[in-house]
Amino acid sequence: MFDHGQPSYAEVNKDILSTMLETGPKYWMLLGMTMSVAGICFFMPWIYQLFVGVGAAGMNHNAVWGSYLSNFIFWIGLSHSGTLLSAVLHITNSPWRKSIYRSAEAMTLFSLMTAALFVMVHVGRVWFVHWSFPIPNEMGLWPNFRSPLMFDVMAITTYLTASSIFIYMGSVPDFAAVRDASTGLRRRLYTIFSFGWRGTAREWHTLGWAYTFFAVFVIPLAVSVHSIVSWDFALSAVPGFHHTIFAPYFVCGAIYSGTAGIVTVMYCLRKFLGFERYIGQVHLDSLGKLLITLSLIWSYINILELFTTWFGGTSYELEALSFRLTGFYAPLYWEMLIFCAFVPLLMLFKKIRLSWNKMLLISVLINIGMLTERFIIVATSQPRKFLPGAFGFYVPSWIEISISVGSFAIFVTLFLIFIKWVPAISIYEVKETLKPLRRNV
Amino acid sequence: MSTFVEKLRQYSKPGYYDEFDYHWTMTIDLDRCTGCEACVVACQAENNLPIVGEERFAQSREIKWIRIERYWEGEYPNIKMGFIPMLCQHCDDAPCETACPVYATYHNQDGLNTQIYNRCIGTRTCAVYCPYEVRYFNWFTYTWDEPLEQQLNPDVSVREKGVMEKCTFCIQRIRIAKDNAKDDDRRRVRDGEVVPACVQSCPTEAMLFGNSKDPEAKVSKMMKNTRGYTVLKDLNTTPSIVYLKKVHA
Amino acid sequence: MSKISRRDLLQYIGAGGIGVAGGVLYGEGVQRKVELLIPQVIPPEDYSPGVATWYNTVCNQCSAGCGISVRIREGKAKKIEGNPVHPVSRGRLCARGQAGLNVLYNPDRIRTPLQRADRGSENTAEISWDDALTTIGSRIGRLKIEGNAGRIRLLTGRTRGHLDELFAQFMNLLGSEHYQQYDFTYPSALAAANKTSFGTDVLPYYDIENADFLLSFGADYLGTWLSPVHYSRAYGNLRQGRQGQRGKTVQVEPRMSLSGAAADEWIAARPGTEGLLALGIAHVLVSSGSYTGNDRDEWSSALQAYSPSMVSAETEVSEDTIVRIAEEFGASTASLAIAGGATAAGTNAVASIVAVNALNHLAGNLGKPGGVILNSAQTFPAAAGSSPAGLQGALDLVAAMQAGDVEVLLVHDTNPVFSLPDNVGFRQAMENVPLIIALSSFHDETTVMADFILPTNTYLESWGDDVPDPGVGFPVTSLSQPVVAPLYDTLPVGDIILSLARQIGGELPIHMPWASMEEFIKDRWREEFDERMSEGQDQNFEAFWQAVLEAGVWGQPGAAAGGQPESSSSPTIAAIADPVSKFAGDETDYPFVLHPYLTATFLDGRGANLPWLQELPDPMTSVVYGSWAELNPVTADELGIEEGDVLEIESPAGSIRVPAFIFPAIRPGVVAVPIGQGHTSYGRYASDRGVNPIHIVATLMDKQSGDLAWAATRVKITNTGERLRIVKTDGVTRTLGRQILGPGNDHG
Amino acid sequence: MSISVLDALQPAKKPALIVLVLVFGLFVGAWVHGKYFSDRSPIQPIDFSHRIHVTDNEIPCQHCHIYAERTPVAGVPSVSKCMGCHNSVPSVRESPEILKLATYWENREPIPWIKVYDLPDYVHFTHKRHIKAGLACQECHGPVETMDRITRVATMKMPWCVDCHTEREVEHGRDCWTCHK
Repeated sequence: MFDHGQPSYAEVNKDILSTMLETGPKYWMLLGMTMSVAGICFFMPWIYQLFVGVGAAGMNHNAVWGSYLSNFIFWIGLSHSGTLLSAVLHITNSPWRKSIYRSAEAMTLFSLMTAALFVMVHVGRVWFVHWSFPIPNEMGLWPNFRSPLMFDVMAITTYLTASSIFIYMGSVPDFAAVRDASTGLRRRLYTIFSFGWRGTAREWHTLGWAYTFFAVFVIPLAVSVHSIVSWDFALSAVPGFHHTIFAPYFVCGAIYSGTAGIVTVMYCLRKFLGFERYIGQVHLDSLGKLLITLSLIWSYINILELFTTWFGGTSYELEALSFRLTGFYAPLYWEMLIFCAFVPLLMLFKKIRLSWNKMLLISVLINIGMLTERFIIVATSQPRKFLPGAFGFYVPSWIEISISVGSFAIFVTLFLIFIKWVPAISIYEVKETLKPLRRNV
Repeated sequence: MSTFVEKLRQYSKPGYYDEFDYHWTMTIDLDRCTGCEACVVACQAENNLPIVGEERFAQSREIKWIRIERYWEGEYPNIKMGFIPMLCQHCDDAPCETACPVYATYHNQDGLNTQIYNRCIGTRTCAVYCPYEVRYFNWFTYTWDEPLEQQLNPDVSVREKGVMEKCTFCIQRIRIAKDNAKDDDRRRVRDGEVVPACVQSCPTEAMLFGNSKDPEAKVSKMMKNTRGYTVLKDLNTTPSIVYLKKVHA
Repeated sequence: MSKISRRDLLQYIGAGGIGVAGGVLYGEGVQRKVELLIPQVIPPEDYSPGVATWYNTVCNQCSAGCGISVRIREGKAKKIEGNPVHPVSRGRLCARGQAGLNVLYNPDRIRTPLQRADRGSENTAEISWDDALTTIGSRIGRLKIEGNAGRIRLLTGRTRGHLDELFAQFMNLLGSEHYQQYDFTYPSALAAANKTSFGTDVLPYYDIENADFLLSFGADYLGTWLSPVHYSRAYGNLRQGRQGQRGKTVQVEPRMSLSGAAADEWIAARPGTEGLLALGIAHVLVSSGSYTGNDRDEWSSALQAYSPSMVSAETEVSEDTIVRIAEEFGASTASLAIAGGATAAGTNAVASIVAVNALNHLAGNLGKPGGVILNSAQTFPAAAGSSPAGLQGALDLVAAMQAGDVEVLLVHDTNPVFSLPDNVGFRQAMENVPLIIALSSFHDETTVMADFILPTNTYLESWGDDVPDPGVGFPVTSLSQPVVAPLYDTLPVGDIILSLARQIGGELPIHMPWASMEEFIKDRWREEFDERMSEGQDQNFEAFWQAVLEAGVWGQPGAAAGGQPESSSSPTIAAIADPVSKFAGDETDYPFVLHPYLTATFLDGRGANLPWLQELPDPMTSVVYGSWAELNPVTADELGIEEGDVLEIESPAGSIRVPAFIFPAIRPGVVAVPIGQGHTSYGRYASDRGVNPIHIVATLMDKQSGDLAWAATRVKITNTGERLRIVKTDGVTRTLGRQILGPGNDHG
Repeated sequence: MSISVLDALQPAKKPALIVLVLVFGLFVGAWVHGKYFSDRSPIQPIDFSHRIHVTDNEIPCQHCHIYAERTPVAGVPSVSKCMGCHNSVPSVRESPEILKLATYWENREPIPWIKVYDLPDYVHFTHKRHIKAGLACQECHGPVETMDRITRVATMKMPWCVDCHTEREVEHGRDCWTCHK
């Protein structure tokens, strides 16, 4: 379980809390950098777009959805493994979950927030976006509950709320640990955060019960969220969107990219926060196996999609497919296949699975592949719809590209802030995995 | 709860507007249509469509509620051109209507597919879902070079950036006709009293507009023509526009 | 509850105060901007806010003379529709006519009189009407006194009705014979040919509506030819207006026009041989015995040479096709042949049209429904000036200008600098004229050469009347009235002429005593009413005038259709000559035939400054905002040209650079370029956009009519290697088997 | 060792109270503005009194607002209309407000009345339909006959319209295209 020998309880506390309590200049530099990238690349173009209109992006009449939506799906997808994986592994009692789940859940939260931002960027009149919430209003108008976008709003807000509670609940004992290890204002704050946690048996019991309940509750939720996101597409008749396989396809892709994301985040935690003792090869190995499985499922669904399109044989679907496979964006399609279907097969070799650097590379490639997958779905289907006379073309504008880049900065910024406020590894659960020490009598 | 169930039944019945007075319908005879595009300009004048400029055209961001699509058949020298005016089909089973999260587009009691600009938040889902690609988005707030704005029709709202727009079957003309009918204490408008701008302008009289609920209306008779068909019928959108196939002599 | 200290209390009060202030400011901030409610000082009688009124007047966007209704709300023009009671438009209107609102509300209109220091430059100074008219009046007056009135010239576009009379009278009184018209679109050759065939050069009424078989040689009757709105309506009826009977149309032209696209059969004969094809068909009609007239032998001998085999070889139309069309043409009860477009723009245009007219003779359709119904020249208002004189007239004017015989040139409503070939040298010749006065609403290429620019009202702000040409078979006169108050400091062109007359003095004001165009027209109508129109009417003139104003048109549908058609076909037989057009340029050096064509949107370029028309996708190609050169896909393949490759099109007269467009319905060996773009100055929407193919047309002429043979130029094409994106709205122009144009197979 | 949440919150009590007071103040301010400073009753260029015209002189509404019954807009009377009557009312000819009117008339200038009832451009309201339906002017515009200076009595917001349409069961009166197009 531990690569460098088992730490003592005190060491665990010290190791993990030190990442919160001791802040070096490098951290501030990094935070400053990501914040300015987020400001310059994301918020400034967005403000510009708010003034001139969505026309600042590259979308047009033949492709009214563009990279904003594909980024939205990507971030929703990335959110998937965190909470889901954590919950699944919690119920199945996998011990290797314990040192990674906190960051994974944080990833869920922050990618959901980034995704929600993309909805704001996407819509034409963001200042009226609250109309899509079922808020009672004097006009007597309600949102349209038949709309898949409405399902989306419901699903995502529910998921966001549930994930937040889930991660918070799991952190309460750790907040108490922070409270006890600090003084002054921080102590006061964490007193509030920890809800006065004292560590009594009854408290532990209640936490355990509630946590398990939420774990069970979150799993179907996570599955439903991406199914519903996929229905945004699948419920339309657009060739390339209108597939019954879309819900499982999206869910599988989401978990896939999310798991790859966890590998990336783990690498960073290990590297930059010095968690070598807690995040070890056993995690890497397990995640690697999971990734291979997911990759195979993903490939299978892809083949299935191609097959049903070909077997259906309608001119609409075939035209959209041939545009996807051979048109302007074909290189992206093949790139996606290589990164998501073939490269992960390398993990069949244990040597590669256990190498941090190689796994980092593979995980990043998978996510690049998944980002392109989403882009391809959005960008190659719409311009090839039903009327050939309205066939068109879509290329993202620099504003869209900049906003996409900026969204990563937002995510990293949020994560950087997170590690200073919440222990990035669950202290008490890591302690649970330690072999009981002999008490000095 | 019971009212809810009742409503649900009422609205899930296909063609729930059967009990209403009107079902506005258009027929377009492709054997008469010459592709002259008089309708396109008529629509632009009537409905305050913006002048977008060459750059926007190059970006495929023009706004034309009615457009002529052209399709070649055959090769030189035995080549034929087929024109087809494409405008909002006001489908009875419109894909766009289910898509809008805020009910900016819905089916109204006259069988019309509405678009309420001031309710639209601009998700553009309706445009993605529309198989006919007749929904146009305001990528920018368009302005008119002075004094072109003096031409703007005061009966039609000028749209701002971020909202979707499309053919309304000239709802302002329908409203005026209904208004006149009410003045005369008539329950329904007469056949031919409502003429959308495109239909009015058509030099070859290819287009016909009326209430297909009225079996005596010209349009009801024209719809029964053996040449009649609806575009992309296999999608089951049940459009309110019936095209009459061009005769190939 | 702990005690609140004084200090705390103050803080709470402070916070509360800031809150209240913030709330008030917020309220102020979200408050709607104050809007004013401006009442009328004195309300006009026919005015109701919020309710539209319709005024009838006449369209001036082309020469067809459609009646229009303009929708006015709160004193502003909102929409133009066809006038339902007008016999030409019959309630319908084309795109160009509807875009008339863009003329009225064009941001580039000239708003005040201007004086220009150096020609061709943008430098103009505003000048008052008084100053401008005094200066010009004294210049003209001096010439008149000196007896040099012949050195004054008036050049206008196609002008009819009483404005024409006013121009003629003005020039007559000045003592100058030089009032002339130039209009690129005027069918001089058709008029000349009809004079030969039918004995009158008044354009006849082609009854397309009732025809069974319409054979069109190059005439784009649905887009640009003579009276497109009227013919479009007629076409609709020809197709589907009669129960169980669908008329057939055949179009002969090298590049498919709107009418070609509508036709059942499109025949791309070799350019310049369309007349020959007509003679071939005529030959079959006679030789097959389908024609049974008394003068069969004469026809037979005149058409002897034009056997199908010979014609087929020349025209590259198969013998079968010629025979088949001739049979159908002969067998139809009402068959009609018309000629226009490129057929009427060759060096043998008149011969070609005579050949087509021969078909009408042989079909025996003269004066019959579905045939050619002759119009008699209308007497009210009588045609006063000359009809547009084509290239010959322009060449004469240029020669006079070059020779220094022109002292003052008045230009109105015509743009010869744009619509004449470059090597006519109109612009250069203008340099020799000491004083050029433009009566114009826009800074077009001719106006920018003027020393004085007198801004005219647009037709929607002017009084006038018009006789539609071609007529509709019975006497019709339309009346046009201002539908809105003038937007700027402009005057109706008639008023300018009348003011000038007053300014010049002498006998002019005595013979032209009217204060305004309105008065002049009303005066003339009153005279006419007293003489003839009042017959059988019991109303007085004012009531009659009001009625005509409301209707926008006066007509006598019952009256005779005009002169009986020339029953004798001998003039036509006598006039049959070789109709094959000669081309400028050697076939080896210049392997392609240039086919410039009028577009339904811009016509000869006059519509290019209207944004709605610039944004109207071309009907056949969907291109907006620019020029293109159409090439057959096979030709393009051979030359390795793709869409968007910039081609250099060089004729013996010059060259243009224009992007290529692959067009599947054009004859190989022909390159077609639309007319209308390529303005160097004509407002923000038109200038510096595309190219003008008229500029490289060689100045060949049809000798008989003096008309420009604009379809008789050969060119060569070089791919410059540059690329220019053609802006178009079309995606893929094939249906890919989908259910779009008709109920096909069940899925796409 | 104190770990009570309440205790931890204790120091936050005062700032929280201040924020609360501030927020409360905001609402009070907005209310005060709406009550006393809003554009509901703007000062007009001429101190025209509907009370004098309607109650005292018993002039019916549509005598001046002539278009209300037959067009979408009610219309303000033209200056000539005002003068038409006031020329023949010598009793008030010298009053300062009437002199203002006379000045406008002499200069042939319109009177820049300030709009009290203003709708956004995307609302297409029609007076005609409402008058023909038998509504009294007062139902929307309030007791104008008692007002010296006109005051807006209704919000003119969508719920206000819709409530009435619902109450009166206007046929298809809740279809959006009734007013928005």
